[in-house]
Amino acid sequence: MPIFEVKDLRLHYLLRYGDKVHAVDGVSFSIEQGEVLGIAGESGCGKSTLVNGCMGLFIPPLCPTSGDVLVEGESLMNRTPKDIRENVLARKVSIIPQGAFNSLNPTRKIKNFAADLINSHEKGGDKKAIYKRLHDRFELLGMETDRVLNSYPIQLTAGERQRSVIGISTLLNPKLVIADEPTSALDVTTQKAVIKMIFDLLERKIFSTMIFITHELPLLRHVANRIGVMYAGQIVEMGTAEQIVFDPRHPYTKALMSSMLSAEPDQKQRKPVTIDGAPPNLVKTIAGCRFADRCKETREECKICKQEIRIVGERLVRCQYAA
Amino acid sequence: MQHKTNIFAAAGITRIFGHGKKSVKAIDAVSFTIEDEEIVSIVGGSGCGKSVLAKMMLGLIKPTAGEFLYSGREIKNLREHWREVQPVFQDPFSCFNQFFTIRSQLESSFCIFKQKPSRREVKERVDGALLAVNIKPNEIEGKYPFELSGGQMQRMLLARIFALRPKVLIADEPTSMVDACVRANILEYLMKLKQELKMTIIFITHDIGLAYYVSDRIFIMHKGQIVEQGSPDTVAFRPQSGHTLQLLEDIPDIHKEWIKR
Amino acid sequence: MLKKYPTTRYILRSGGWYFLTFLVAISVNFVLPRLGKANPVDIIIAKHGAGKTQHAIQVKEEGYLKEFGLVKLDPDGAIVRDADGKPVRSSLWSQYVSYLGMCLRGDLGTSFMNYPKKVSEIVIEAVAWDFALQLPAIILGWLLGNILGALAAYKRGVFDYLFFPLSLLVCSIPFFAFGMLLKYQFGIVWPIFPTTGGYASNIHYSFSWEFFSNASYYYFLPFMSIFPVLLGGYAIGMRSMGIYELGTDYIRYASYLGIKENRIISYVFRNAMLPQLTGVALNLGNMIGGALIAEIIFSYPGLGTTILKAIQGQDYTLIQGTALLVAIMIIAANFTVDIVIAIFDPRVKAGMAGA
Amino acid sequence: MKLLVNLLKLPTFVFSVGLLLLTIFLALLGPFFYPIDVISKVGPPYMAPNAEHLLGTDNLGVDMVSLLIAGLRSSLYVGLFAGIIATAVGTFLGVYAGFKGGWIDDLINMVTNLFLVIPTFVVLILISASLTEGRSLELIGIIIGCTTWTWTTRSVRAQASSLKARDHIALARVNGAGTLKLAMLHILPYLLSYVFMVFIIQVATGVAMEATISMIGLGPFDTVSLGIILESAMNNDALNDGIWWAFIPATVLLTVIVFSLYTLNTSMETVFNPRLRK
Repeated sequence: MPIFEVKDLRLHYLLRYGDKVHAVDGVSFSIEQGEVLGIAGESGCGKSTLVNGCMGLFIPPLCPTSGDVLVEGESLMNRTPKDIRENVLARKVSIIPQGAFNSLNPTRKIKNFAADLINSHEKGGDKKAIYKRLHDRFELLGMETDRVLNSYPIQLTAGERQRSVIGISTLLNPKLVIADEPTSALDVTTQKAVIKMIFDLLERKIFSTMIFITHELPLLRHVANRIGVMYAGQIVEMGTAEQIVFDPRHPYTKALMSSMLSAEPDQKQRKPVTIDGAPPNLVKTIAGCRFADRCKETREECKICKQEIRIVGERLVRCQYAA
Repeated sequence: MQHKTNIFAAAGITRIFGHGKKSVKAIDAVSFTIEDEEIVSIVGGSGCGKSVLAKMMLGLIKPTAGEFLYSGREIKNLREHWREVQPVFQDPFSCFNQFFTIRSQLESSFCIFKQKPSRREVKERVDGALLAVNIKPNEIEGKYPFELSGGQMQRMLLARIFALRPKVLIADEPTSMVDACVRANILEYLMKLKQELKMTIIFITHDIGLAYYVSDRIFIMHKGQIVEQGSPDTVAFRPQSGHTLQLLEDIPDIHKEWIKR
Repeated sequence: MLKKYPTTRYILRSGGWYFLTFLVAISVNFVLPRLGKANPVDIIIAKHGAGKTQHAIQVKEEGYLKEFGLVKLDPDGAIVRDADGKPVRSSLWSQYVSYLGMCLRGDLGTSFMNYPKKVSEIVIEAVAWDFALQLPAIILGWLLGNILGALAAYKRGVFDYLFFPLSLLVCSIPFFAFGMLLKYQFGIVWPIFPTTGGYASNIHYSFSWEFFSNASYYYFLPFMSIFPVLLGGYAIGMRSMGIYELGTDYIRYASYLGIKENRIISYVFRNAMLPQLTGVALNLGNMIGGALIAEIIFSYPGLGTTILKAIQGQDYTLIQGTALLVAIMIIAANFTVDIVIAIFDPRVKAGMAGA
Repeated sequence: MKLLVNLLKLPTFVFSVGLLLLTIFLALLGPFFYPIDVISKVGPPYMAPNAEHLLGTDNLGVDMVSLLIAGLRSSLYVGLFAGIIATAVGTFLGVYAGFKGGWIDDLINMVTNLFLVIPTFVVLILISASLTEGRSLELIGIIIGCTTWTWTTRSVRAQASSLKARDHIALARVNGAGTLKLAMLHILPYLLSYVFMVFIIQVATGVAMEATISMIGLGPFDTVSLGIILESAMNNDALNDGIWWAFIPATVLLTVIVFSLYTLNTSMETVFNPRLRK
């Protein structure tokens, strides 16, 4: 039985005058224990909305239209915010937020902020025991634990704050961790150090299953077992990392892969492909394929008939002409 | 080959911020020369001093030690300097004033010249520049900056350079805030500027892949020092300095082993 | 030595700064009344001098001139006289220096109206009453206002919909107008509370329980005319700060982690409270000004009533004395707020350690 | 333009503008509908309100309604006058300090903090006490304006210095714009909405401060203002004799002005602030 499952999830934002933005429109996937699913896509494709959905956080103006989200078979839909907060958040599903380096309370020491998390989910526990537990966990993060635990966020470097957030988010050994662009603002060297630390936590079984969200496909190649490419609120292609990176089938994934530039001998000759235009406005419902007007291989039918996800070359593709 | 004039010449320049115990050496005894009509990339992690160097080339900050010359002489009069050296900034959204239309801001860029060209010529040059970044002039007619997307805004910054036609362009991380698929466009325009308008371009970035594709020479910077200089192939495939090697290894390249699992 | 204790260094530095402000306050106090052409003593003499013999007036005038330090004195204190016996006026600068000396020694000169009484005596007594009225009103108003403001920011719903316009209305009524309404409603239409004075005339000033119970009976209306307006002001400030804090990344992260609701409210309260503290210090001056006037409605024996009598009686030394006292009260309040911020706000402390 | 449309959708904005316009309408056009006569006595002192004189008479027997309208006019006038001075001085110093930076910024900051600590109220007493001759409305307005600019300077400076770091200033500078052009075209438009909100608060403070000084007898000479009405009500013990029309209408008017200005400010804050901070 998969540890985490999303069944045909539809989410929309309620705007002021009754129109709805269907930010997530029929997303389905399931993750097994110990698997890392990568989600890639341009800015504005609905990644962050999907994150709120996966955590059961349906705070207005975001509301679910239909579909289901299951953690270990237990649905997160239509449950009271209190119930979600006590039983799901940080214990079953936890998040490493985007821009993690300013997500720490500036007026509280790291140890107190972490202790708040523990006290919110577990009864009692004296200060000493909690500090010991924090100390052991922060030892794994490769930092001077005592200095970090006793300092304010303002006294730490961006890298240290990033690691502390990862430490806090995974404190209660959640079943699933969602990392929302955890390294986008860091430079290459720090990025590699943070990813190495995440692998280390995975190996020590602090947490086993992860959804890793970023717009850089090469990073996902090394981090994720399977990758789902999202465009305008839908998954357009879903397959193993090798399939997506080395043998993309959906025109959008192909364009994404070929617009990557890396220091390789034949790079000079291989002109990078560009995608003009911008993602469609999601207020109006779109009949045909949402990528039709930007796609290089677009045909008449693309604009008319609805594109269903189908199996092509052992992976899921949402394009009827994909070979 | 006709003798190339030196656009920038730096001899042992240093820049220190702060004083006493708190001082930080942003640029540490750096020497280099940049000739005419070439694209030079400056690559390095955050905090390596590349943006400080960019500001120095624009004349916004002076070195605390050493000699920094622009075509043979110190940068004295900023207005004159900016007639030949123009920047492109990193964040397209905060680059334009939200209260004026795009076109009026592009046209007001011509105030930098001693005598501003005639209105008709300014309009022509701006229209020509817009076409160069394949945006049809009527697309942005009467439009305000907040009505355009990030990619379009970045192209506006480049259109401004196509219109002004300076001798040197300092592009400070023009691609970092833009999605991957538009990134390649930006690089194309840089190369177009060099080929068609014989412009010298300084391209600042942290992504060595982009630098390899677009530049004639690459400087690798680490903690305020230039640790490696050379053609893209030597820097990418036969690096001498350990830092360059480290930089190359840290990039998640799809073909190479990145982190042992 | 100071490097190790950043907080003490910060407090000393701001202490020095406030002392400088205190000196400027004294100088402003000295310069402003002299802006007008008429010299204060001439006005007084013209007013009190009517109907007395020429000689008596002259003696009195010289007494005042000496009192005011307006005339040159030779070493043994006699007035230096010029050719035709008129006292030689001392230069403005020496007046200023003598005034400065007097203030630093705490001697604010003698009041004109009640002549033999020293200004400092009148003022000290009035300040005692003021502490009793102002301090609790400000502290209670601040605490309750912030709590209600934080709740309004967090709950938003019906509580905020009702509470916000009400507190906006209350805080836009000037103190004394609110005092008038209260006096009229609870003093005259329903005569529950006494409306004038600080205590019943038949009870004399003593520290007995009987005096206190009576005084608190008189105390209620002036207090109620200041307290709600302060509360409304602080609540609005805290509400907008609270709403701002709720939008920050760390609050969103805390809610993602499922941290308890009242713990998150305490985060909002704590982080919004510190800028609120600076807010308090900033407009303390205007608030105390307004509150003093509210005393006049109830002729509560505080500084406000003293100032009114001084102005009506053209009693310059008393006006200067009370104005200086109000300035000192506010400078002291700002200084205490600075210390509290230095101790409680890690961001400031970290900033200091770095500075 | 677009902003105005957003504003008009806000009920609080429409309510506060309506209330404000009502008071201004009453003040400016009052005399056309109701004969204003603040000199001649129309009845015995403190005559109860009757059909002819809706709010009776004051301690001298002058018609209260005309007193109120005249008082409203002068109070608004002083408030506006003080507001303009305080905002103008504050904005100029704020933008100059925020934009120039360096030691000028520290100097202006020091002076502002100094005046901020010394209470406006004390300065007012000292100045008014020494000006025994005609304290005209303009003079009172100037005094209030010159003592309340500190708050504006401090908040405008914070906004201006945060703007200085934005790229569009660097781009404008590289376009060859001089300091004046930079301040006028690139800093001020961003601050305009903020300065207007500060102006509203300053006008409200001006009106309230005028009433406060008049209460202690230092108000404008030989003219009527809401503060003067309240002062005469207090001095003639109108409260004890239950003459409500001597002070309640004046208090209501005073509160309405300040309340409508404060609501206007808060309603605009929801629309303007997030945009400015973007």
